[in-house]
Amino acid sequence: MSRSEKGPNLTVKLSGVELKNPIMPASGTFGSGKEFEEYLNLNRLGMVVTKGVADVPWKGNATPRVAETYGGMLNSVGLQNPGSDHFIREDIPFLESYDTKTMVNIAGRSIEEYVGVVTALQHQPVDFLELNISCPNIKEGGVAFGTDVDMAYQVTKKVKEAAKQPLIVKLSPNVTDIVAVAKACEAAGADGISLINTLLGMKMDIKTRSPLLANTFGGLSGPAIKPVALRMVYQVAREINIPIIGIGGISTWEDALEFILAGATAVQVGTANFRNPRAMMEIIEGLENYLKEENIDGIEELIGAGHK
Amino acid sequence: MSRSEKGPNLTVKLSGVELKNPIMPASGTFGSGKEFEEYLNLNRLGMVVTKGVADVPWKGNATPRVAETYGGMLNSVGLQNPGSDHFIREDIPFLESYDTKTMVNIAGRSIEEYVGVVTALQHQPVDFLELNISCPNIKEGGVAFGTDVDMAYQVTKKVKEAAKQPLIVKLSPNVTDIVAVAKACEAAGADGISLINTLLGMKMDIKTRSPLLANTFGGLSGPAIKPVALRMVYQVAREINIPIIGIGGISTWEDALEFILAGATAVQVGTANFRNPRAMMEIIEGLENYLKEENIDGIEELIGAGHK
Amino acid sequence: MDNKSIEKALILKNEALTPEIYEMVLGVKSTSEATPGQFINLYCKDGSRLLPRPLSISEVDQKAGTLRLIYKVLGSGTREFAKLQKYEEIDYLGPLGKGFSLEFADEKSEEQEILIIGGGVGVPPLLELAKQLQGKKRVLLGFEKESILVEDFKKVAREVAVATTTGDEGIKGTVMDLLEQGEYAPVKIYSCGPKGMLQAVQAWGREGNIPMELSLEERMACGIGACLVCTCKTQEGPHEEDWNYKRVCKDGPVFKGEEVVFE
Amino acid sequence: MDNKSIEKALILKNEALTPEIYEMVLGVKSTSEATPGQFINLYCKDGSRLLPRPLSISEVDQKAGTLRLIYKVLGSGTREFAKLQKYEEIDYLGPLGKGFSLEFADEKSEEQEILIIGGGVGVPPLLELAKQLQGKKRVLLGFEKESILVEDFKKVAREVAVATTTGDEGIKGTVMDLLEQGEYAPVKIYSCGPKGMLQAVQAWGREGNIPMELSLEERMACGIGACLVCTCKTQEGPHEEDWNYKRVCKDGPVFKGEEVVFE
Ligand SMILES: Cc1cc2nc3c(=O)[nH]c(=O)nc-3n(C[C@H](O)[C@H](O)[C@H](O)COP(=O)(O)OP(=O)(O)OC[C@H]3O[C@@H](n4cnc5c(N)ncnc54)[C@H](O)[C@@H]3O)c2cc1C
Ligand SMILES: Cc1cc2nc3c(=O)[nH]c(=O)nc-3n(C[C@H](O)[C@H](O)[C@H](O)COP(=O)(O)OP(=O)(O)OC[C@H]3O[C@@H](n4cnc5c(N)ncnc54)[C@H](O)[C@@H]3O)c2cc1C
Ligand SMILES: Cc1cc2nc3c(=O)[nH]c(=O)nc-3n(C[C@H](O)[C@H](O)[C@H](O)COP(=O)(O)O)c2cc1C
Ligand SMILES: Cc1cc2nc3c(=O)[nH]c(=O)nc-3n(C[C@H](O)[C@H](O)[C@H](O)COP(=O)(O)O)c2cc1C
Ligand code: FES
Ligand code: FES
Repeated sequence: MSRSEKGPNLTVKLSGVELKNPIMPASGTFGSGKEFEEYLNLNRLGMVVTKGVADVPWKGNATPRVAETYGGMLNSVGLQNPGSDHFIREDIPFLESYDTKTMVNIAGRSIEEYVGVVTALQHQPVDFLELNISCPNIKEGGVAFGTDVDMAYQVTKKVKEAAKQPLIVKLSPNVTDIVAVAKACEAAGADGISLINTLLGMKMDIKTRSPLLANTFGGLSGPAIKPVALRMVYQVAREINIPIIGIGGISTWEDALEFILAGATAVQVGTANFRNPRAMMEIIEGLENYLKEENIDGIEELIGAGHK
Repeated sequence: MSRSEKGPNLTVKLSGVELKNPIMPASGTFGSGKEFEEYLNLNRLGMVVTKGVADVPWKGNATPRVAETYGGMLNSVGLQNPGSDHFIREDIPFLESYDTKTMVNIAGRSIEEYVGVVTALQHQPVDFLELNISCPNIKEGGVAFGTDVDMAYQVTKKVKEAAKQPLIVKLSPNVTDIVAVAKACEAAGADGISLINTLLGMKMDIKTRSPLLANTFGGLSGPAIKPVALRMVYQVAREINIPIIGIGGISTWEDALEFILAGATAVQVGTANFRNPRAMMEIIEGLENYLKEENIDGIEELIGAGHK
Repeated sequence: MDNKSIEKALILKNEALTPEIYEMVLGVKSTSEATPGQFINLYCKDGSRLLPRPLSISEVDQKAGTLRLIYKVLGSGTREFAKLQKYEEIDYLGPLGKGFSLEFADEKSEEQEILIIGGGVGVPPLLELAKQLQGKKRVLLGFEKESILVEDFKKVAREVAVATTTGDEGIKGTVMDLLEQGEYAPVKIYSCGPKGMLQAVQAWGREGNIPMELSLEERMACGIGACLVCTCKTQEGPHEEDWNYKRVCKDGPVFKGEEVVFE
Repeated sequence: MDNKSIEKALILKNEALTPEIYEMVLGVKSTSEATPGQFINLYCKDGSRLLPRPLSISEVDQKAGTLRLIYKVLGSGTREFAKLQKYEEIDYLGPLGKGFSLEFADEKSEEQEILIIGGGVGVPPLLELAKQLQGKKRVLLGFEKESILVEDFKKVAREVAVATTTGDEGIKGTVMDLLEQGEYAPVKIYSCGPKGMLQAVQAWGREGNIPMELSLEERMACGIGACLVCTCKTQEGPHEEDWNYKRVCKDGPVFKGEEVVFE
């Protein structure tokens, strides 16, 4: 059967693993998928990416944890999660009931904590690990690893040694030189890079004349940040040889296509899920139509095609 | 006459100079004011900030130089300007015809070029200099100075030596540690800091499958970036003792107030001028009403009042 | 089922009740799932405002296929809603969340006293509750200056008492003043309103060991339980450390009064 | 004067001429300043789209106080415009820019031949020009498939010839084919259309040493000359290095054909 008979081919290969399509949720915006079961068929997604999982339960920050901004939003959840034991007990069986790849987002405050989670997941039916060294909402660790080239190298190396699954490192955009951080992770053995986590931002409540978020600062996400995310994907794609997962403000299939043209092998959809729980379905269908109309055999042809 | 009889008091003191109010245009969005004469009374502004001026004429980048993004825009003008001689001949006499303070934005590719412009302006009727070490749209110099602590220190120090007017240094947000850069400028003798210039971004044209801007990358401005700008003003305000001019996405009086609460002594309005040429008038009137309704004697009371 | 999605509602009414509070009636695809205390996510048309606005369902008319919302104009989104015209369409998602339980009503007699206590824009969701509940319903409503929905409550409750901070309507004071002044011995308390009020109600109810259901409010993003921004603290065990976060949007907005920890 | 500002226009008509091209008639405060070749900035209602959309004034009706726009649905903003209903209001700024000069017409006789050459959505601004110009006006219009405004031009011009790429209307080809096929000896050429077309027209006109006015298009932000994003290259002297950037929004959109440098 030729490709054209099969319909538009959205499959992509990410670090050796074939995905049905390049569309997946961004960590922390989709839980482990349970809450979206009513809205979309998880089997249609390229992958499910879970919320951040730490070695022990984290309670996260005080509320308010969210503020709307122009074309975006701030969150300061602070990686609230019930810990890896609970995750393995509750979420993995749920995800196993679907025919979809899974990527577990790993949270930690120290190399030991990251390694702890990864070790706990060694023999679990998980396809990818996504190392979050970029959460702006926790004081220790997290973003500190993602904004320092040496620390990014160290943590990636150590975690990679413990990891049984391909390791994607998720980077912070709050840096002067994103290419340097990405190269350090590649050198340390990362199997892929995801770009970007949230930009650090804040909002003042003019009624109370104080910061609106209990945590003062929060992570900016949504369409507002798309141009920054796209630029970083484009810059990094020129300099590394491992695949990139593009993230940041993707809400439509056109947005997803922009990231793919800039060099992303796959993309994650975050904030858009809050505005429309079916957003990812519409993106997948939009890309299918695009390939059909433009007579393109497979979406892989377009990865990085926008470089000049 | 008491303050309350005079009506709401919007005056602020910036590096020893009293401004009628804290509202001024952001460099590069207002020319030297000529194009806005039909739309607003330049005498009502706290100050006029000119477009970037270099020592010799710069032709800027190829078109397209602009792309709209969600809640923002990208520009890659590249500091097109007719040079300091032309500026002194044409723009200064125009600005002198108004009863308003003036700040000249200084562009350069090397310390020598910056010093050249500042020297040429030494005996001109100019109230402030704004050193732009943060333009993302030129290859040499510019943003390189703004993203390196040592270079920021060096250029500020050298330019300050040549400057006869108070020197405000305008910083780039594309850095890991904005506080470190601001502190370096303060240590080098800056009289104030303006925050922020544009975030580096890009857009793909999915029709042509290539970057939309001729220059590939551009500077992101507009409401989309406000949370990042506000966060940087808040962070820097805690750490330096010279005044801050807040910039980034300010479109309404509420936006301006957020920056003032975060610690800005004055604010600049950029992209909003493109959507509404009278935006600054509306912001000034909005702040006046606010002071009246809240029974606040003077706006200076609110500077930094949002810190907790 | 994986086909729930954003639906289009037809605005059948959108009028000011007071200068700040509006009533909106929506013709919707289906009302069959809506229970008292649930909310819907209403979407702004202006794309610069990304997040849906959660608004409680104040009344459900199964026959007409309509939902009634009562909302206060607070910020940019509700300001946009207030400008919408009759017969315009608007996107919504829902009903969402866990509403009030009516259970005890089935078990107990009509003569059991039930207290329904509402404050401000916490009053609307209590109306559908009051309609569906059995029992001797006494309703205490507190407002800043102008009351809303008092006549509607009178149709379905034994007693409706009003307090306003300004004294413009009812007694001058708060619902707590009404509560102290009346001689109530309820078998259950239902309440929705500002945090301070809920906290006071909780204290009062605790003293009398009365079962309570409190409807909370928190800033939300997804509204469906996925993002964890809307948490509230709950006591999960006897020790102080046994607290946990629950999601107001999914585990609530209605919680057992015993478990809510106010901060 | 410092009180020019964004005005509200009343949409009196907004209808499709072809599946992609719409006609909008705006009732405006004042039409007295509008000259052929100028444009207005039209604002999107959805705040996620910040920048105004520049659209040429296709016709001015001084008596009715209306401006006629003809626009193609291209992206998100024009898609929003196409959905607007009659009697809705829309914000605009203008008229803006420097239009066509009618000067020579005052000096020369009615029998001088003038060529007006338009392509695609570059055709609309030429209509008001054709109405106001004196002279023996010949109009050459090129389209992809479907023509627009041909009947309107016929009312005011001596001759109207059409070319379409598909051959669906007029000759199959471009305006350049019309130009080569006809035996024109114009004293002046006015043109507006895609860059490639303008460039070809310029070459043709240069050969015959014919004065030209070309209306350019460039992506804009402010539309009033302040931001310098909309530059075009112009030749300012005899040497190749003597080029400069001018602002399409303020120094144009209409430029002398001699000075424009296409890249
Ligand atoms: C479960 C639930 C039910 C509610 N029911 C009602 C109701 O029936 N009637 C009513 O008038 N109000 C109700 N509210 C409050 C209502 O959601 C807010 O007043 C509204 O979202 C404000 O939106 P805005 O755009 O006008 O304000 P803005 O300040 O412009 O909103 C900015 C963001 O903050 C959020 N936000 C602001 N204030 C609040 C608030 N007090 N609570 C939650 N989110 C807020 C908005 O949703 C939006 O995401 C309810 C809230 C919740 C959580
Ligand atoms: C002086 C002038 C006069 C014009 N007159 C007409 C006219 O009479 N009829 C007509 O159909 N079109 C005209 N155009 C083109 C029209 O402005 C664009 O088609 C329109 O802005 C596209 O907006 P959009 O939101 O649909 O596209 P989007 O691609 O969503 O717009 C995104 C941004 O790019 C800009 N943009 C996109 N395409 C163009 C373009 N081709 N030219 C300029 N800006 C663009 C938009 O203004 C906006 O800022 C004119 C352009 C200029 C500069
Ligand atoms: C509410 C919320 C929670 C998030 N939690 C996580 C997380 O646990 N781990 C992580 O790596 N990123 C987290 N992120 C970041 C997103 O995965 C994503 O990188 C970011 O939101 C940008 O994408 P978007 O603009 O599509 O939302 C979170 C984002 C949001 C909005
Ligand atoms: C078209 C354009 C041109 C600009 N030119 C300059 C410039 O010459 N010098 C400078 O320091 N900043 C320049 N900027 C940056 C602005 O002054 C301002 O820092 C930035 O746009 C953020 O503010 P805003 O969001 O209010 O626009 C320019 C911005 C734009 C949009
Ligand atoms: S709003 Fe997302 S979990 Fe409640
Ligand atoms: S669009 Fe700003 S100068 Fe032309």
